[in-house]
Amino acid sequence: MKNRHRRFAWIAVGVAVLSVAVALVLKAFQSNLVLFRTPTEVAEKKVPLDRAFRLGGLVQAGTLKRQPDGLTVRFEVTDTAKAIPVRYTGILPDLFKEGKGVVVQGKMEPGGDFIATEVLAKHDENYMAPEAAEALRKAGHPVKGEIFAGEKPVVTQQPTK
Amino acid sequence: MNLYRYASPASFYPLAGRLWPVFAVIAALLAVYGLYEGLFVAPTDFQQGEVYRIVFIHVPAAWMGMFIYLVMAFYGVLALSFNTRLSAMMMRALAPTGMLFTFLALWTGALWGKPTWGTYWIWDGRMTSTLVLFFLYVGFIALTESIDDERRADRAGALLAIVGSVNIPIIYFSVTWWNSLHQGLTFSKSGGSKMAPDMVIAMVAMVFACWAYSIAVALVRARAIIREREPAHVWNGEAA
Amino acid sequence: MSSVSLELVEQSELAPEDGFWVALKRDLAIAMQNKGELAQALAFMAIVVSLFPLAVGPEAQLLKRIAPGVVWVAALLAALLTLPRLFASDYQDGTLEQVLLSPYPLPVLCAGKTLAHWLTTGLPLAVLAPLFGLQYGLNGDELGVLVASLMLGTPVLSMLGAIGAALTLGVRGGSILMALLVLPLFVPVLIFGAGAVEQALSGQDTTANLSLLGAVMLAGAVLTPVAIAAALRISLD
Amino acid sequence: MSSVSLELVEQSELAPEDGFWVALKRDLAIAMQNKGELAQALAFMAIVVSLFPLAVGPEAQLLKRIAPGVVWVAALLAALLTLPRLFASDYQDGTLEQVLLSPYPLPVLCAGKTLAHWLTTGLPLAVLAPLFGLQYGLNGDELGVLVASLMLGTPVLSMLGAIGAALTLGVRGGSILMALLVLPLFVPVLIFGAGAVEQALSGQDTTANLSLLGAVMLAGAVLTPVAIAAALRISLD
Amino acid sequence: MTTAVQAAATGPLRAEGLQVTRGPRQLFSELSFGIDSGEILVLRGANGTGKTTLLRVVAGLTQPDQGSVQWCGRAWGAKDAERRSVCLYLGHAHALKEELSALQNLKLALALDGIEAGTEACAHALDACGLAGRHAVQVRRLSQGQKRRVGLARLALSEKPLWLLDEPTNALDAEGIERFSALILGHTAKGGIAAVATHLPMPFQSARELRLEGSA
Amino acid sequence: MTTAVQAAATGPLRAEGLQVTRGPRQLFSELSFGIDSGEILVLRGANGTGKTTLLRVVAGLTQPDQGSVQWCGRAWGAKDAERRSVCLYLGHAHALKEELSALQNLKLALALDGIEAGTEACAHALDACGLAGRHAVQVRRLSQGQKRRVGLARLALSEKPLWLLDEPTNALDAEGIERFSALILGHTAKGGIAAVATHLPMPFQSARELRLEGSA
Ligand code: HEM
Ligand SMILES: Nc1ncnc2c1ncn2[C@@H]1O[C@H](COP(=O)(O)OP(=O)(O)OP(=O)(O)O)[C@@H](O)[C@H]1O
Ligand SMILES: Nc1ncnc2c1ncn2[C@@H]1O[C@H](COP(=O)(O)OP(=O)(O)OP(=O)(O)O)[C@@H](O)[C@H]1O
Ligand SMILES: [Mg+2]
Ligand SMILES: [Mg+2]
Repeated sequence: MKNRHRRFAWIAVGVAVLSVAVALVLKAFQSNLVLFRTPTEVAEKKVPLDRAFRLGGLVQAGTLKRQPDGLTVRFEVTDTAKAIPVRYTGILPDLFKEGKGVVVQGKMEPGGDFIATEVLAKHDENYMAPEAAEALRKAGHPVKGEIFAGEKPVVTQQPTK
Repeated sequence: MNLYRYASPASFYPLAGRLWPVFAVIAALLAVYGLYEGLFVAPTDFQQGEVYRIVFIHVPAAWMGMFIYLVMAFYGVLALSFNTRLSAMMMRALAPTGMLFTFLALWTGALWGKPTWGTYWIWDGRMTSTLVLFFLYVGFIALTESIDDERRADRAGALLAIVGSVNIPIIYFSVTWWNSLHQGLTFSKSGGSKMAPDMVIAMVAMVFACWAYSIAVALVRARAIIREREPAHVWNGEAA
Repeated sequence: MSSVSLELVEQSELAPEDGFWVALKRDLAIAMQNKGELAQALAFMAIVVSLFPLAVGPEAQLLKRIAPGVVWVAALLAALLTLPRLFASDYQDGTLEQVLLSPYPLPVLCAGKTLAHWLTTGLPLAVLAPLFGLQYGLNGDELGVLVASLMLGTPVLSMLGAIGAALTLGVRGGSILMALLVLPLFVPVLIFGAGAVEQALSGQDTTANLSLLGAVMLAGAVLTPVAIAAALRISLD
Repeated sequence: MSSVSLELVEQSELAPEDGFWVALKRDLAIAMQNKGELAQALAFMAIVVSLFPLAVGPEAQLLKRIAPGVVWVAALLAALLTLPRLFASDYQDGTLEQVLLSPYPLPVLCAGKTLAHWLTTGLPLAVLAPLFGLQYGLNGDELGVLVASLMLGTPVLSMLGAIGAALTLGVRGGSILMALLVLPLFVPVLIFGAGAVEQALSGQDTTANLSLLGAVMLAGAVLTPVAIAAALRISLD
Repeated sequence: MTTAVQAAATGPLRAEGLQVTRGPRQLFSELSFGIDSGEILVLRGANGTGKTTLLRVVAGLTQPDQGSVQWCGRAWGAKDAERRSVCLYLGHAHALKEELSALQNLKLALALDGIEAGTEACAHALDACGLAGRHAVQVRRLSQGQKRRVGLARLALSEKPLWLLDEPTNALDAEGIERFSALILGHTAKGGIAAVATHLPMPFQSARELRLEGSA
Repeated sequence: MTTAVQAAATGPLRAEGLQVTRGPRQLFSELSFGIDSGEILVLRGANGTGKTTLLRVVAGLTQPDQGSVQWCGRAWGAKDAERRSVCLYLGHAHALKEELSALQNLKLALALDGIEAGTEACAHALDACGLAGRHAVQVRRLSQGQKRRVGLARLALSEKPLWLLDEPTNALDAEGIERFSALILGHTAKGGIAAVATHLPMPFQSARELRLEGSA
């Protein structure tokens, strides 16, 4: 009997410890465990501005500009709340488009520009024929856009004509 | 019919001998159909264009890589708790196939990543945990091959499979837990499929092709293992 | 001498938890016998940490940048190097059989042994980590996070490593096979641990990584002893 | 069966050099028995090399910058981890005594054993190093220099390591003590080896470092067998 | 494959229908025996017939293919706590830490068995087993027979009722064998049980023998 | 500390004035003996008197404080090549690779001794030593006595004139001891020499005994 009580006590301790572990995991997922940072975080200076990091968001529609040298591009990365101007020299991935997801790696310049050393396109989980996408759009159901951790889904903004 | 009968290598051996060609044929037919559907019939994707067609190999391979590990862990539990010989043999018969599929997922993923994302590799949650899965397969095979007492090898492998299976939910949920470069879930329980139906057909065909292939290969390997370990059963089985 | 009772168990006064202390004291006593043992894990870490500036070059910024990674990889390798001694010598001289036949529950004994391993390897590393960090130019807070991450993370290395060490007992090439089995499992610890330090370096909030480490450690403390015990039983059969 | 001669030595037909092949074949046979052994050193290296990007972060430039250091440190650790098996198992099962009592000269036997160790660890690493280098973005020429430096340097690791392994036989915590003894000796190899690759990365001439490595290797090949033999005799007395 | 003497199937320790296969070889099958309180069972048989294996099966270190080992009527499971507080197994390996002294080793071994033995008692037992003046020497330095004698000292202080001894008199000199004899007779006199695997003549008459006869 | 029987100081093997100290303890001093061609010397003495140590001194594995070992009149140096081609030492450890088979082990051991023995000859020797049908089994799986028997097979194929055997019949069954007896008598019949340390009765009459009497 005594032994059974003791075993029960130990199992209780084990379960208690495991639940603390679960609580810690939940707590961790509420904080910033991220592959990339959002423009809002950058704007609020929650990001180390003196060293390289990754910035993720959507390419702000209408901001993509090629420089005269033909290789350097400028665009803004936005999470619909804040936007950060980015400069990049190099070849862009095929999926890089205005209004689409992007992850850029690089450093903030003192001037406030983000100098990217690498640009990665981030696409979403929708797969359909182009005609279907067009039809959806025409029907007024824009294709759902990017989802960033810890945030509500962001709806892709329509390119302003 | 008593199903337990087939839990013994002696009766499993002939059964597997009859079943594997069936699965092999199913796998071949589905693969031909799935690839035809996927490569020629399914429409181009609105954002990725033609490269998206890697999905028809990548996703089935990734799923199989994860699923086979879970199946191995399941067989491992059986082997450890009920000391069943056959489940241990199945566990070991599955491992090389699982490793192959995981490798395929990594490889096709990397190939796919270059044109779409702009990089072959990046250490994000899903890719890292998939790589860990691959190393777990390597470790499983290395461990079971290094121990020459079959019984001990089986049991040690079973334990490793069970311990390693914590990695599977991490792979699966990594895209929702962390923000990652890898896309989110296209096929989820809540949201249904976010893929056009004519693409889904090809995908489903490929998934089942991979299933059938895995089963066929596992059966063949299990037979080889039985032949090696319990030659007496082979003879009895063939005679029966 | 009292007479031998054939119905020992019913009257047994052994508290199962005591096995923990017995195993812990036993392994510590053995470790103390070899006074160098504590120093060795430390010295190994010191050497690896000093090798990197040699191999990579002495650029201060670069060094600070790779410091978390180097210290953590070094801690991980120190654990790897010391893990074989957790069970291997017991296995060879036959004392492991005696451990399996002890009236104390095997998982409890395994927990004690694992703690002893951590006390003689992980703990000294964590305590003296600031010395290594200073070499790479880390400062106050950063060093604090380094120590905290090692304190939370190295026990996990001991616990997961013990499973690998137990599984590979008596297998030829065992130590490297163990490394192969165990390194993939160490990856999350490494990522969280080094991640926390890196966040500290760039002045960010480190709680996420540290609480993940803590969660893994607590879960490990509850679950791994059973796995270690199972692995030992398998290896000795 | 011929009659036993008491004056065996005078008539002995044994060529001392044959001992080299006897020891080499013996250790290779033992290694082959465990099919995984070759693969294991490689897999270990692969894992360590993959760990670093995890711990340091994924910046391509940074990775390329630390690539020589990481690959070389990984090679060094792979050597360290495999060295214990060079003599330890022979010591425990009593075959090392038989090696000492073999009519072949001990240094010759030691040379054979050391070569066997290199063939099963260093050589495969050097041959497959390009795969690791690619992960870090090294290109053609740089990979060539990496392979060359490993080809010249890893034998030295085996030779110096063998001395340490022999000296620490039967000492508790031997593997980590060995690491301590041997790591300082490895430092020059590491510096020359990683240095050569680094020079290649920055487009400089690598002959200086590579020829230093070659010199160390040749000197080692001549001198270390005697030292290893002496160390073994000391450990067995 | 069969047992020459089927020992009486009574007594607190009973093995029933044991079968063990090693590789292609069946070492024994349908092996049943019992040992009474106060009795010694001597296992005999040519090299490789399975004496060591049988002892390990009883101790629970090896799983038999079939059959069970029972204690006072209850079958022992693989991880049975009772089995572990009943069995004392001394195998070919000495189960000593080479770098510790005989005294330290003895204390650690007893602690693991759940016995709190003072330094006094341990030292006394070592003296009685012919290790006077060698308590503090590292076991590594002891001779083969002296190592065995540390095991004897452990037997002397043990409280476990079932001793499983694998060739315990190997490497012992005449005096050591006498000492062993006294220990085991004392144990059985108190109602203890012992199973001893050996090739050598044993220094006590009272024992029953179980002869394993292996297939070639 | 003294030797009861000072063996005749003649013959090809002669030890002169050997003294060995271990820790605070002098195991023996002024120990001199010789062994003739075709002779067996049995070393006896209580546990810990120095039998193993003496064999190792002769083999050159341990350095004596004083004294020398001579072969056909020449004193052997520590690394003497002649010593190594003369002495065959079998100690407590089996000197077998656990993960290799008996056959592989035998071949490797012989190769190290500089003897080229074909698979045929090795297999035959193993059969003769009672390991028929076990050639290919990993040594790890063999029983204690079977491991010893692999050592016997090595003796059978050895060409070295001086055998130094430490408790060679431990763990052997009756048939194994007979086999050993045949081997050693065959060896001495051809003019070989053997020194055997043991506590057990030896299966041959012809031997001279050297009794070591340690200080307590
Ligand atoms: C080396 C890089 C990659 C790795 C290791 C990888 C790994 C995986 C894994 C393990 C899964 C299965 C997870 C699950 O259960 O859903 C998966 C699913 C998937 N992957 Fe990848 N992947 C990689 C690259 C890519 C790329 C570049 C793309 C597309 C551009 C991609 C698209 C997909 C899709 C569409 C799925 C199915 C999603 C779903 O489950 O709904 N992957 N990947
Ligand atoms: N894989 C295998 N293949 C063939 N035989 C095996 C295998 N594994 C173990 N064996 C045999 O199992 C037996 C184990 O016997 P065990 O050690 O119990 O013998 P024993 O009676 O204690 O002998 P000894 O008197 O020599 O100590 C040996 O005969 C061994 O050869
Ligand atoms: N440091 C030391 N201090 C005290 N005694 C020591 C020390 N080192 C060795 N000895 C003693 O040296 C002796 C070694 O004896 P050896 O092994 O040669 O004995 P043996 O005659 O072979 O005995 P056995 O019959 O038990 O095999 C032992 O008595 C041992 O206690
Ligand atoms: Mg036995
Ligand atoms: Mg002795």
